[in-house]
Amino acid sequence: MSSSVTMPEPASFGRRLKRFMADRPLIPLIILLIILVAILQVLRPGIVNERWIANTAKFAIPLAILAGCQTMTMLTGGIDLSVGTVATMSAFIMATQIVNQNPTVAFILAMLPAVLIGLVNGIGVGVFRVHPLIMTLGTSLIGTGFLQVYQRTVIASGASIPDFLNWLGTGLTYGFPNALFLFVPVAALIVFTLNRTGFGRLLYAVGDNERAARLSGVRYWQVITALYVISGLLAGITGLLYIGLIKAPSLSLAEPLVLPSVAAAVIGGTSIFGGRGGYMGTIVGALILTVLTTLLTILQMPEGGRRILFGFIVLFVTAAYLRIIEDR
Amino acid sequence: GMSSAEGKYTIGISNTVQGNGWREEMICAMKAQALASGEVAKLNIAHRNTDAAGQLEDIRNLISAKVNAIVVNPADPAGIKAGLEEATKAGIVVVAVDQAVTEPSAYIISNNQEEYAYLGAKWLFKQMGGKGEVLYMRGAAGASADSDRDKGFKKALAEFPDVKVAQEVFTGWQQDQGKQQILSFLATGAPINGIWTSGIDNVIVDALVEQQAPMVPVVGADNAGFVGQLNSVKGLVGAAVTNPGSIGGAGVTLALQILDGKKPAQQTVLVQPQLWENGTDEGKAKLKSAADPSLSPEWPVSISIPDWTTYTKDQIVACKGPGE
Amino acid sequence: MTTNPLPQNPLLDATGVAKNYGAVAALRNASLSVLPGEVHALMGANGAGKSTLVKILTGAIRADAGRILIRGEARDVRSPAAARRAGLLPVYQEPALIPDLDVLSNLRLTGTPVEPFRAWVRELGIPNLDIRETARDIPLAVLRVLDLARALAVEPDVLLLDEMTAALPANLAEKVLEVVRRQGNSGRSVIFISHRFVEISALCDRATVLRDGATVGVVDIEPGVEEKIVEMMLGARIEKTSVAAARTASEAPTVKDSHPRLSVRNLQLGTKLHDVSFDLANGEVAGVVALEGQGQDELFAALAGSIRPAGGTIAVDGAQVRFSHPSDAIRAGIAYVPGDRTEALAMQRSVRENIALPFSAAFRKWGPIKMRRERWVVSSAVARLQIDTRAQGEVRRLSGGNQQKVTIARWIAADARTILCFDPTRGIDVGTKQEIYKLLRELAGLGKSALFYTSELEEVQRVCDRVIVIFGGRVVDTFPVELADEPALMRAAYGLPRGARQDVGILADVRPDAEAAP
Amino acid sequence: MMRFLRRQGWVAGLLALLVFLFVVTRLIQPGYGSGDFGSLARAVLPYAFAVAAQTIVVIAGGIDLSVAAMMALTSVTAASMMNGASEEYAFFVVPFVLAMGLVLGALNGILIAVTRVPDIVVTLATLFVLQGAALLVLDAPGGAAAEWLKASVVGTMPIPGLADWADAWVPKALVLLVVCLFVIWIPLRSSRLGLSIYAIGSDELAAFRSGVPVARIRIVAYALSGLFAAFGGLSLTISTGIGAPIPGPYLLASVAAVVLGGVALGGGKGGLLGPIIAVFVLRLVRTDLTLLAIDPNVTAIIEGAIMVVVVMFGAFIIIRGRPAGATP
Ligand SMILES: Nc1ncnc2c1ncn2[C@@H]1O[C@H](COP(=O)(O)OP(=O)(O)OP(=O)(O)O)[C@@H](O)[C@H]1O
Ligand SMILES: Nc1ncnc2c1ncn2[C@@H]1O[C@H](COP(=O)(O)OP(=O)(O)OP(=O)(O)O)[C@@H](O)[C@H]1O
Ligand SMILES: [Mg+2]
Ligand SMILES: [Mg+2]
Repeated sequence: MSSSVTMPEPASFGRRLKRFMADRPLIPLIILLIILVAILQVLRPGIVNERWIANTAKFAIPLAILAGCQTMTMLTGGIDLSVGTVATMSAFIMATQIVNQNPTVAFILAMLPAVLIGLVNGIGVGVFRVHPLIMTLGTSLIGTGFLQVYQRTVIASGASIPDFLNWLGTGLTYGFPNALFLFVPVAALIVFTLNRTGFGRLLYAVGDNERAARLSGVRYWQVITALYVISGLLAGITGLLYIGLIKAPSLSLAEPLVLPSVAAAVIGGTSIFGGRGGYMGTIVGALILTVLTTLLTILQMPEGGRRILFGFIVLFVTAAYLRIIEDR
Repeated sequence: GMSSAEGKYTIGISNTVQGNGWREEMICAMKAQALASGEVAKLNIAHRNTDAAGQLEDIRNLISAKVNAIVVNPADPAGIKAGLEEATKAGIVVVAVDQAVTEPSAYIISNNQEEYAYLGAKWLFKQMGGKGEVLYMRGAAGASADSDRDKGFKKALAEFPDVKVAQEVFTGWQQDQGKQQILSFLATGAPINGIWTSGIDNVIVDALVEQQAPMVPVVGADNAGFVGQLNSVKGLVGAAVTNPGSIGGAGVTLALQILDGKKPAQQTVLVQPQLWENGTDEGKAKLKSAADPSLSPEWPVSISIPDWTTYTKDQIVACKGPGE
Repeated sequence: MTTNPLPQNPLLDATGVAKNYGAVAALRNASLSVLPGEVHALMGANGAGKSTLVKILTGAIRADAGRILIRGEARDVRSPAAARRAGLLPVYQEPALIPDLDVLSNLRLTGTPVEPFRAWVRELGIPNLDIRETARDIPLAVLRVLDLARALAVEPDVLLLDEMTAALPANLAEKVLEVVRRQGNSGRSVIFISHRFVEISALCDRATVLRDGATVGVVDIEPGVEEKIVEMMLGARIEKTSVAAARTASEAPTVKDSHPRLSVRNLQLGTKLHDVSFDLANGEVAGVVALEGQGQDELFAALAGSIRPAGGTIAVDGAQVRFSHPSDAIRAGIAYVPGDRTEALAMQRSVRENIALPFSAAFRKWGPIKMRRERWVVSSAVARLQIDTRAQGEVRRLSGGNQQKVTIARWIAADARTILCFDPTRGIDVGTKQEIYKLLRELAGLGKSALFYTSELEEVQRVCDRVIVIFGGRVVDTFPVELADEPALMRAAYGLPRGARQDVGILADVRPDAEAAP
Repeated sequence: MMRFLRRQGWVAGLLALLVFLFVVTRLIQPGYGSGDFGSLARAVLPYAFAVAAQTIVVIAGGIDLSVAAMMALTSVTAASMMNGASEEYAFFVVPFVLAMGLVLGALNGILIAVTRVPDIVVTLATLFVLQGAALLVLDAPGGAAAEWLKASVVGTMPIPGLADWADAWVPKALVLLVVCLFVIWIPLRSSRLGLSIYAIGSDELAAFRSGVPVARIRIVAYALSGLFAAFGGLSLTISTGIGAPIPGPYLLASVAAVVLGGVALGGGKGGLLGPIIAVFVLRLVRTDLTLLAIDPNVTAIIEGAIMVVVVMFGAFIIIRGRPAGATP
């Protein structure tokens, strides 16, 4: 406190700008994305072309859907670390079952573990109140174990990627990745759910103050169980999309996406403590991370240096973003 | 213990990477060989993702379990020395597969990683006409197999002064990372004349095809997916360097030989890699015969090693050990 | 004070204090000057900025502008720790003990001497505190007292009490007033925030009145000054309504149904409730009167479906019900407004979402929301309770009183037939209180019913039709409001039979088993 | 007594479980003796330090995702410094590496305090940074450890006045663990600093208002976490004789053991003893699975299930044991 009496000065241009951005948190994120793309273009002139954009989208989409699982669970103060395992399981089961099953049956078999793990997560978190970090970590371990046991029964029959998933994962239509046919409806659905449906409301309310939600008649376990089942389903679908993109079923296919999916949601402004955030930011967050990965791949430097840079950039981006949206 | 009284052995296995096709094949080869030999009563397998300290724990647990022999794929050649020494002291036969270990009492039957890289890189640089830009796609940063391969690669590079590394990236031996990296690289439009991979190979060819990029020579491992591509993808010139996961089966065989009193002449047996290229007729024939579309694309096709493994393909694919 | 004509130097002198939260100006131009040995009231309607000023004076938040002098010197109070060193000790509106530490550890944490603390606790009317008890397990009212005792134990020059008495039952509140008065007499200063005029006039020497973040005047407390203060506090907002009139007006249309709305029989719950029975009719507001911790919390929680009773029955409209979750109670048209608003609100969400929350609760309501209808329902509830919606984007930015209104507005919007209000006027300014009384009477006029627990006895007469007195987990008496003057209520609350002639001093130690020893 | 049971019941239960497991182990392998117990103690060492590092920040209301990366960095630093150096040089290396852990840990805390980014995000970023730094120190496993250091965890500790058979059950590794952890922890726990750590984890606002310098205490908590992680890194170097730049499985293990040990992930509750016992339990389970020659893929399922079931059980008894009349 200064010892002279000052009145708060009228809002300067900088303050007004900040407030403008604080009210529209997507804008600073998009600006940041553009800056990253510009840096890329400067480092490798000509890289930002139609093909590159399509490729970036292809990799950002699975990440963005998994980050959608994180966004929704984080809104309730949770987290879903099992998405990597679930996606891997669906992908692996699809690729191995398609060999001697009809596609519908294979699809159902592939989504079964996704729903099941989601259900177990939901019951553990919602009914038994196990911390989501532990619960989803545990189910992901269990899932991995089952997948390995399963794997041994299908070594003989081999694996193949259904044409449809191939088309979805890597195909282009007028230069646009076909994955958008899946992503746009999914994203629209998530955004709509979060903003305009009772269920979305409850996610925010439960994450903000569970007791208050309870006193308003909300049954916590119902919300949480539904949430984790949905999260599992989304992760399962992502797995199918991802196997179409990578085309090599392995037992750790989608594991590397787990930490980035959390990071994408956080960069996108979703609070890890629940109650605050949204999906649009997460989508931009996923794009930022994907571009960043490309940027670091292109840079000529030792791997250690790349990781250090990656860490600092993630920290810087999140910090800068929080500064902007927290108007104080 | 009981089982050796019946002339049967208990063999312990320690492995520290889980969920990767090569290692899964190695484990299956160990089981199949143990079964095929008829000499093993029980396998005691410690198979999980961990580091050298975790492997020490596993080895000591195997010592507590009083196994007759331990076959180990070391997380690090030097890091588990103490555990192996304790095992030898406890009268347990120790065989390291895939990589050497520094413990002198241990037997080693290993793929030669340095040679693996050297062989492929040399072939690649020759294909490139001894000059141009190569994309160097390594394995996991900080893994000892990766640094061994780096030595081999650098050795070949020194022999071809006009070959330049356009870009060096670590795939982490992960398909998705490799694919994203190659796509990013292709998008830069920078010209390359060849690609060397540390076994993340089929996604690279996929990317070239998808992007309709000009085909350049690609070196990979003998993974089923890649071998299939070498036979079928139009315009692809490439070579698969063998890196058999079935070395695990060979390790079991060696351990049983030692237990039966037939010690090998040398402490170390190196399995030399072979190179199958689709540029020559001879190579093509080898690739054709090796190809096995029924295997998972991540599994190496060399599912057996002559003289060292006796199981059938059905046995390794069934992946069942004694008593299962 | 009046006997000393010499102008004294103020101990604490703040001028021109301003604080903005984004677009909301919590304080615009507040000033406050406290003399040594003075008990100084800080008054203002809900949201006037009282708590904000206390937080600034004690370094819990930083002001945007202003000057603060302590003993004539400009001091930069950057943190509560610094304030403590400067001799300023606050008891904030929310409890400040660490919930997971026991009381002793809490004392060690703040470097508070234990023996003086124990002495103060005893003096404040809690004879047998176990200081190894974890703070989380201690009832709110006791926590507030411990907070005060902890502040007193370090003998601060200026004690700042933010609605200290709001959550206290009458007996504890009385002790607090007693102690604060002595504090002033011994030459220390106290800044005292309360919405209860009785306390202000009994205790304070002067009052500073805030309105909309600015100091609008300082007055000496003397008989009859209340009217003036109310005028200053509310500005143009003042509106005098006779609640009593409203009640008599609404009494007429009340129809006596064959079934009572709510009928509780032999309710049993552990050691907390024994054999509780009563009825609540349609169109009735029944007051519950009890000292702290007599089982009223559990009674309300059981009726709201928050906890399951061990025995007894509850019937709604004549049909027996079993609530296993608040949603069951809500489906039966019973809504619960908890005393602690942080229990009821999603603080980071908007006013609208908070009010509309019950609409989405049931599984079949998880689908798309009819936005236009929702907006209409919510805004009419907001208008009805006159909620100040300047900071409606996030409920946590509202002042305490406005938050409390949101918790009630929710059930008005949802059109609940029965409302269980647990001390809803705790920490609410006079204007708002009037509105709430009026609202409850209006609801009763519409045939709805309410169960109303209050810690302020005079409210009983203003709102209730009937009084249910609970003591030691039992209903000890029920009587019509006409007989419920304050002495009668007080006697009843202490478990004394109606009409008994004993003179129960408020300060008398009447713990039920304290005098059991021969 | 009731209060003791309420507060320490979980730890007591864990201890009982541990004893039970020892009995089971003896049944499976009648020859299981003091030597094997020594092996167990050595296996526990790095996990125990990782868990201690995690426990202290979790009590302070945070989480540290960089624990394993910190161990890797300190381990490679120690190993590369001791490589080719004299035995005495290690006397300098040990304090140096510990100080390094302390400083880097404090840096975590400072970043959290300065950027106001949630701890989970900051430590995710520093996870990458520390990993990168470890790769810069050693790009492949290597280095060495002084012989006297290696000897310090091998064998048993002759304790005067104790019979030889009893001595055999006191492995040096256990003594080292107890000394390093509890010499720091016990005085800390009852000090004002320790109370402050509990306070900021329990209710940050209330702590601040009680005059606790919240930012400073948080930095101290992370610094201590860094110190324990450095102990962990050193123990890795000591037991393997090398340093490996790729972090081991200590992050997830530490979080799991913290929760199993009865420390609430929200902060403010629990102690160090529970998590350490939990580590012993988890390691002993591993031993038993190996002794039983269980299919390795099934062990993943079992370990995941134990984690989930124990925590669910804990939640269950808490729900059941809630005294009648308490508002949930
Ligand atoms: N953290 C915050 N963010 C935004 N606005 C705030 C915040 N805290 C307080 N305000 C606003 O500042 C104003 C003053 O609030 P304050 O809590 O000081 O009121 P008060 O006089 O103590 O009211 P009450 O009697 O209801 O407790 C209110 O309009 C409130 O909405
Ligand atoms: N989403 C909403 N937003 C605002 N008000 C709502 C909403 N949903 C319901 N309401 C209000 O709640 C009250 C009852 O709503 P509605 O008619 O939807 O209930 P209902 O389906 O008939 O329920 P029930 O049959 O269980 O009583 C009405 O006052 C209505 O205006
Ligand atoms: Mg206030
Ligand atoms: Mg209807």
